[in-house]
Amino acid sequence: MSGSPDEPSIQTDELVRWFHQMVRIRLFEEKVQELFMTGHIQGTTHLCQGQEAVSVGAIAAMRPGDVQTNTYRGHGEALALGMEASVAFAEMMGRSTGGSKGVGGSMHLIDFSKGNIGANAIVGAGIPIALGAAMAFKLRHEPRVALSFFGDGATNIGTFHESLNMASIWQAPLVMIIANNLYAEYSPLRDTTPIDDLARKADPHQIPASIVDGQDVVAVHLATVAAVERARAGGGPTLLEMKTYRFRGHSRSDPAKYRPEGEAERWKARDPIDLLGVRLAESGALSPDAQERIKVEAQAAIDAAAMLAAEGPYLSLEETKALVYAD
Amino acid sequence: MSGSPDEPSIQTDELVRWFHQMVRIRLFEEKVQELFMTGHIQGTTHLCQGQEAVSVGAIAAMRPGDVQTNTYRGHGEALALGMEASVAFAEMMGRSTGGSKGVGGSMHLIDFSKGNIGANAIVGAGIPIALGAAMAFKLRHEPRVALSFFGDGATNIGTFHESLNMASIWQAPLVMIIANNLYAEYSPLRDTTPIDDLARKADPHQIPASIVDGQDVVAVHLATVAAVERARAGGGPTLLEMKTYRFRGHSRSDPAKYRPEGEAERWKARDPIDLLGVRLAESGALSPDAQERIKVEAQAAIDAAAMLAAEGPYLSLEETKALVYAD
Amino acid sequence: MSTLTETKGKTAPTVDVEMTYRDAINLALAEEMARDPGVVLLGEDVAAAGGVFKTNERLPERFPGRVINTPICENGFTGVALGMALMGMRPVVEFMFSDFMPTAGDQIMNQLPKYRFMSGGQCSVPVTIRSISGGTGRFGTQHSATGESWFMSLPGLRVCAASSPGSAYDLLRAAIRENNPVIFHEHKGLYGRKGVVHQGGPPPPVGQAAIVRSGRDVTIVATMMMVERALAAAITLEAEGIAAEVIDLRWVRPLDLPTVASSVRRTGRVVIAEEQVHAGGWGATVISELAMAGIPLHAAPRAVSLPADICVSYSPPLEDAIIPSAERIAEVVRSTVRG
Amino acid sequence: MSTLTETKGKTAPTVDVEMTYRDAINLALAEEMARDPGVVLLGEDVAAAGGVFKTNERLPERFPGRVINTPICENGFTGVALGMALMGMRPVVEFMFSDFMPTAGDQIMNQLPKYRFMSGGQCSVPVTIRSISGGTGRFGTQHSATGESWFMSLPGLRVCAASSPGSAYDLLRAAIRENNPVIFHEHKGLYGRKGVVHQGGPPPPVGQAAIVRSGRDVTIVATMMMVERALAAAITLEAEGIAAEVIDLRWVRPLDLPTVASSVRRTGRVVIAEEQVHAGGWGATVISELAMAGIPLHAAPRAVSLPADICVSYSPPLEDAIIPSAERIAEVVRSTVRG
Ligand SMILES: Cc1ncc(C[n+]2csc(CCOP(=O)(O)OP(=O)(O)O)c2C)c(N)n1
Ligand SMILES: Cc1ncc(C[n+]2csc(CCOP(=O)(O)OP(=O)(O)O)c2C)c(N)n1
Ligand SMILES: [Mg+2]
Ligand SMILES: [Mg+2]
Repeated sequence: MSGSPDEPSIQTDELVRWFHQMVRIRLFEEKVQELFMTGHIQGTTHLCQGQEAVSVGAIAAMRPGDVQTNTYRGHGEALALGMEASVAFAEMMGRSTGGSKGVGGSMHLIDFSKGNIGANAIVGAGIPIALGAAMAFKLRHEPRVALSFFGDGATNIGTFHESLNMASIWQAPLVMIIANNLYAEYSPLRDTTPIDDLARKADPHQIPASIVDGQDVVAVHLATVAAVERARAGGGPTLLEMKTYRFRGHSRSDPAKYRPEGEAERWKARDPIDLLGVRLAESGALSPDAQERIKVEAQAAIDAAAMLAAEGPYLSLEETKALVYAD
Repeated sequence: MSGSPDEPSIQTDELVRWFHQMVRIRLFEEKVQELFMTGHIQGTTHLCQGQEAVSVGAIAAMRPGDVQTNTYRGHGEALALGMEASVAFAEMMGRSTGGSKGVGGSMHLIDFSKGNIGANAIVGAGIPIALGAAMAFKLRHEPRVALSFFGDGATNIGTFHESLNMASIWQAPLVMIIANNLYAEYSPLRDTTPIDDLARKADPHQIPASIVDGQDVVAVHLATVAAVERARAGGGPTLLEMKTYRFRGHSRSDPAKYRPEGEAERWKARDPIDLLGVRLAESGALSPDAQERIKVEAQAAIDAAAMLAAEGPYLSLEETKALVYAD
Repeated sequence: MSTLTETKGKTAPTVDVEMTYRDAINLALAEEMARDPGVVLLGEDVAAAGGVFKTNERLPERFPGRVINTPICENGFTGVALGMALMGMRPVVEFMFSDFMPTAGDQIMNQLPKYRFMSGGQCSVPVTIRSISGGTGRFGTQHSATGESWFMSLPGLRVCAASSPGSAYDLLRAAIRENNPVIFHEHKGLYGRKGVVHQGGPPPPVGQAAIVRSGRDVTIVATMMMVERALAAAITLEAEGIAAEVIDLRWVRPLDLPTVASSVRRTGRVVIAEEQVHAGGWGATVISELAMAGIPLHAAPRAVSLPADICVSYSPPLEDAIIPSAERIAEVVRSTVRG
Repeated sequence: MSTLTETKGKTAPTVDVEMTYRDAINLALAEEMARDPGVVLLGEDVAAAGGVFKTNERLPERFPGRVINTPICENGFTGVALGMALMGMRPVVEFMFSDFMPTAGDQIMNQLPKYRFMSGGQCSVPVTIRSISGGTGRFGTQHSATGESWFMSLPGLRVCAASSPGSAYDLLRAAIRENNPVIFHEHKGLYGRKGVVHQGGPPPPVGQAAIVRSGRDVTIVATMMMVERALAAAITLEAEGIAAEVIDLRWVRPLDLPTVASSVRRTGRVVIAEEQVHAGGWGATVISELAMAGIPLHAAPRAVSLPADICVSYSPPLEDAIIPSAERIAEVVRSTVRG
C-alpha cells in the first residue's frame, strides 16, 4: 500500500518500520528514566518521548553519506540512525561498550559510522558544525547533505543566526530542524521569544522555511525529504520547524509543573505513535494486535539491551588518554 | 523658517546647528587622517566622513538623560554629543587630557556626562550594553531611552540577534541604529549577508524597523525622534537602517580599492553636508558665503583644538592603575 | 547564638545559623536584594521553580520584577548586565553551568573587565557572575568545569570561589557589594552541605583567604570542594602525626599571597589541591609566586590536580579517578612531609 | 644554500631562504594548501586585498575557492571549521585579532578540544586557528592581547607561538598537519621582521622548544616578541660578562619542560619574559613545574610580565611602559645573577 495521493512515495513497509522505530525510541526513553531513578544512569538525562516522529521521519530522509548533528536530547536521532539500544544504554551507564566508550553519557550519543557526527550539550553549538560538514560536501562537490536538530530555545542564541546567515550566502546543503517542543527547560517559548512560528526566523536570511506537524511522521518525512533533496541538488539550505511536545519534563526528575493544565494531555492526544498506529490499523497494514506484539517485542529487546549494557566493563583511566588527542 | 510641510518640527536654527556639527565632524576626521599620516596619532583610526548625517541627526533626537553606545567608528557620535574636539584629539594622541585620559585612543571616545556610555572595539558588543541601560530605565520607570549605533557588518554577529530578541520580549526603550555604509572592512555587504535591506532583520523579532536616507540629516532626525519618543512612551524598541557610505577606507590608510568604479563618486554626489547646504541656501537660511565662513571658522577651531591637544601631558603608569578598579 | 558586631559606628547584629550551601546563597541574594533595590538577578530560568539548582526559591515572589528570566543567550544577557551596571544597578548574572561562560567570552573577557579602564575611569561595573561550577555530578565533559582560573589573568576582574555555606554567604555578599565585576563560583556538588553562616554584619574584605585549619607541618591550599577534601585528608594525617594547615583560598583574583606565604614560611611545605588542570591555574600561580618570593621549603611543592591531558568524563569511575580525592591529597601530603 | 633532508624514504630538498615573518606565514600556508587539497583558509576578509595584515597575498588566486571570506561571526565560523574537519578537511581559521577569540569562546573551549573525546575517539579535529596577537601596535585595550595562555589548561588543544620567520614557518606547518586543534599565535608586531626559513622538509615535532642562544649563567624563557627582546638583553648582558641562555618556548601546550628543565639545571637561574600577565600563564606554569621538579636554583626565579592590574592602553608611552622591554629583561636577569 502506498500513502494517500499527496504522499505517493511512502511504502507501507516503510510506515511499519517507522512505527517500529518510534515504539523502540519511546520504550528506550522510558527505560532510561527507570534506570535513572534506580541509579544505574547517573548525572542527567533529557528524554524525547512525544518527539519521536521528528527524529524518525527526518532521519529517514537521510541517505548513506549524509550526516547530522543533534543535542543532549538526541536519543531519538541516535536510535533512528541505527545505534544499538545496548550500545546507547552502555554509554549512559558509562561502560566502554558505549558508543563513546562511556565517557560521553546521555548527552553524547554519537556514531560517526552512521552519520551521527555529534550530540552537543551546549545549546546551538551543533548548528555551525553541521554547516561546516555541509560546506565540506559543497567544496568537494559531493552530493551529500548535512542536517542539524535543535530545540526552540536554541533559536534565541546568536550562533543560530550566524549559521543561518552563512548557510544562506554560501548556499550550503544544510537542513536545520527545530524540534519546537514549546519549552526551553522551564521557560515557555512565548516568554523568551516574541513569535510562535519560529520558521519565520529564516526570513531575513532568505532561507526557505516551513512549519510541519511534528507529531505526524509522514509530514515530517515529506518535508525533510523535500529539503534534503533540494539541498542535494544545489538548492541551498532550509529551515524546518517541527511543532512537537516533550511528554516528560526537561531533564532528570523535572515534574514539569510549569505547564498549564491540560496542555500535556492535549498533546498526548496526538501521540505520534498512536497517530501512526491508527493510520496503519485503518489501512489494514498493521492491526492493533500486531501493533501490540511489536510493542511487547520491542519492550523485551529494550530490557535485554539494558541488561546487556549493564554487563559492560568500565574504561580504565589509561585507556581514556587515547581518546583526547589523535595521533 | 520651519521645514517642509511633512517635517513641521525642525526649526531653521536647528538645521543651521546641524550644518555646523556636520562640518565640524568632517573637518575633525580629515584632521585625524592628517595627524595619523604624520604620526601624531598612532595605531589605527576609523573615520566617518560621509556618515555625518547619521550621527548628527540621530544624536539630536536624544534628550538629557538618554544614553547611547557606539563603535570604533564613533567620532561623529562623540562630537555630536558635545565632546570638545581638543578632548577628542587629546584622546587620540594618548594624552591625559583626553576623554579617557589617553588610554582609550581613537576607538574609545567616551563621555558618560554627555550620555556617551561606550565606544566599543568589538563588533556588536555595544548593542546588549545599550539594551542593559534601557532595561535599567525601564525597571526604574524612568522616561529615558538608550540608543545603539553600529554597522551593517555587525548585523551578522550573533549578539545583534540576541539583543533584538531580548529587546522585543522585554519591550525595552532601545533604538538600534545601523549605519549601513555597505562595507564591513573590505567586504561588500552583499558578500556577507543575503539581503540589502537590513531593516528586515527586525521582522522575526517583531520589532518595528525602517529604512532611512542616511545622507539626509532631516530624514535621519525625524525617523530617530519617532523611534525614541515611541520608546520613551513605552512602545518598545525600534531598528533603524540608515543607508549611508563611508567616503574613506575602513581604517588607517586603507585605499578602499575593493570598491566598484564610480560608487564612491555617486555617493559623494549625495554628501550630507552639501545636501543640507543646498537646502539652507535655497531657503535663504544660510547663504553659500555664510556656509563657507562656517567652514573656515570650523577649520580654525579644529586646527587650534589639535594644537591644544598636542600639548597635553601623558598619564603616568602610577595614575593608570586607578583606572582599572573602582573603589 | 547572637553577637554584636561594630559596623562604622552602627552595631549590626550577627547571628550564627546553620544552613545548607544552597540556602546560604539564597540568603545572601535575598539580603543584598533587600539592601539595594539595584540588585537584580538575571539568567536562564532564574525565576522558574526556584532556579535550576533551587538556589533562588522565594526570591521572585519577594522581589517582584527583579528576578528576570532570560532567553538562552549568555553573551547577550551578560552585556545587558553590564549596561544595567553602567546605569547604577548591581546585577547578578547566573550561569547555569560554568562551562557556558565561554559562550559569553566577549562580554566576560573584553567588556566587563576593561569597560571602566577604556573610559578612563568614568564608570564602574558592579556586575556579579554566579558561575555554577565543578564536577562529581556525572554531568560529563561539557558541564563539569570549575573554570575558576579561566579569567584570572584579566586586570579589572575579580574571581572568588566558595567552599562552604559560610564562605558562600560571605563571598556572594562581598561580590555583590563590590564595585567591580566579580565571578563568584559556587560548586554544584556542595549545594546540600551544611555549615554555620555568620548572618549579618559586613562581609569580609575582598581578597582574603581563610586558614580553615591550623597545622605546623605542611600548608594545603584549596578552593571549593577541594577544601573539604583537604580537611578530610588533614584529619587522616593527624592520626599519623602530620599536622596540616588548610587554606581556603577564596579569592583567585586577587590572590591572597601574604596569607599563603606566611603559612608556608611557617610550615616549609606546600601542596595545592585543585579541581582543575594545573597548567594555567591559580595553583601554578601560587607556587610560582612562592618560588619567586624565595620562600625556603623543606620539600618541593606539589599539586594534586585534574590530569593535564584528560577531559572530565561522564563515566562515574573515571570521573572519580580524575577528581582529586581526600586520599590522593593525603598521599601527596604524606610523601611531601616524609620525603 | 641547499641541503637534502631524509623524509620517510624520500629526499626532500631544504633551502635556506631569508624572508619576512609575514612571508614565512604566507609560504607555510601556500605549501600546506598545495600539499593537501583539504586545507582551506577561513576568516574575515582573508581573501580581500591579501588579508588585513597582508599575510594571504596570492593565495586566493592560486587556490580558487579555498580562501573563504566569512561574515563577522567568530563563534559561527569556528564551528564551521570544526564541521569541515570532521569531514576530513584541514581548515585554518584566521582571527584578525587574538582578542576576538573570546567571541568564539564556546567553539574554542567547549567544542574543538572536547569533540574527539566526547565521541570516544571516533573522530579527529585538525583545525588550526591563526591568532593574530600582541601589543606594541597602539591598538589599545581590546586589540592587543597575546592570549597565548588563555586556553592552555584545556586538554585536547595545542597552542604554539612564533617568534621569528623560521619558527612561524615551522610551527604553522606543524599546526596545519597536526590532527588535533592547534592555536597558532602570530605576533602582529613581528610581521616585518626578517630571518632565515629552512624551506622544505618536515616541520619539527609538536611540543619542541628551541634554545636560540646558549649561555651558562641564566635561562630566559620567552615567546614571540619577547624572544627578540630576550636576545637583545642577552647581547647587552654578554658585554657585562653574563651569559644568558634564551629558550624560545614555541609550544605553550604541551610545554617542553624537559628542554627548559635541563637548561635550568645547567644555569641554576631562570627568568620568564612574557607579554602577558603572570597570573594564570605559561610563565607561572613553567616556574611551578620547575619548583615541583625540585630543580636546585642559585637564585629565586623571576618573571618580567605585563602588570597584574593594568590593562594595555593605547597611549604610546603607557603601552611602552607595560610591555617588557629588553632593558627590563636585562635588569631582572642582572639582579638574578648578581643577587
Ligand atoms: C549555551 C547554553 N546555555 C544554557 C544551557 C542549559 N540548557 C540545556 S537545555 C536548555 C534548554 C534548551 O531548550 P531547547 O533549545 O528548546 O531544547 P529542548 O531542551 O527543548 O530540546 C538549556 C537552557 C546549555 N546547555 N547551553
Ligand atoms: C568581533 C569582532 N570581529 C572582527 C572585528 C574586526 N573588525 C573591526 S571593524 C570590522 C567591520 C565592521 O563592519 P560594520 O559593522 O559594517 O561597521 P563599519 O566599520 O562599516 O562602521 C571588523 C570585521 C572586530 N572588531 N570585532
Ligand atoms: Mg524546547
Ligand atoms: Mg559597514
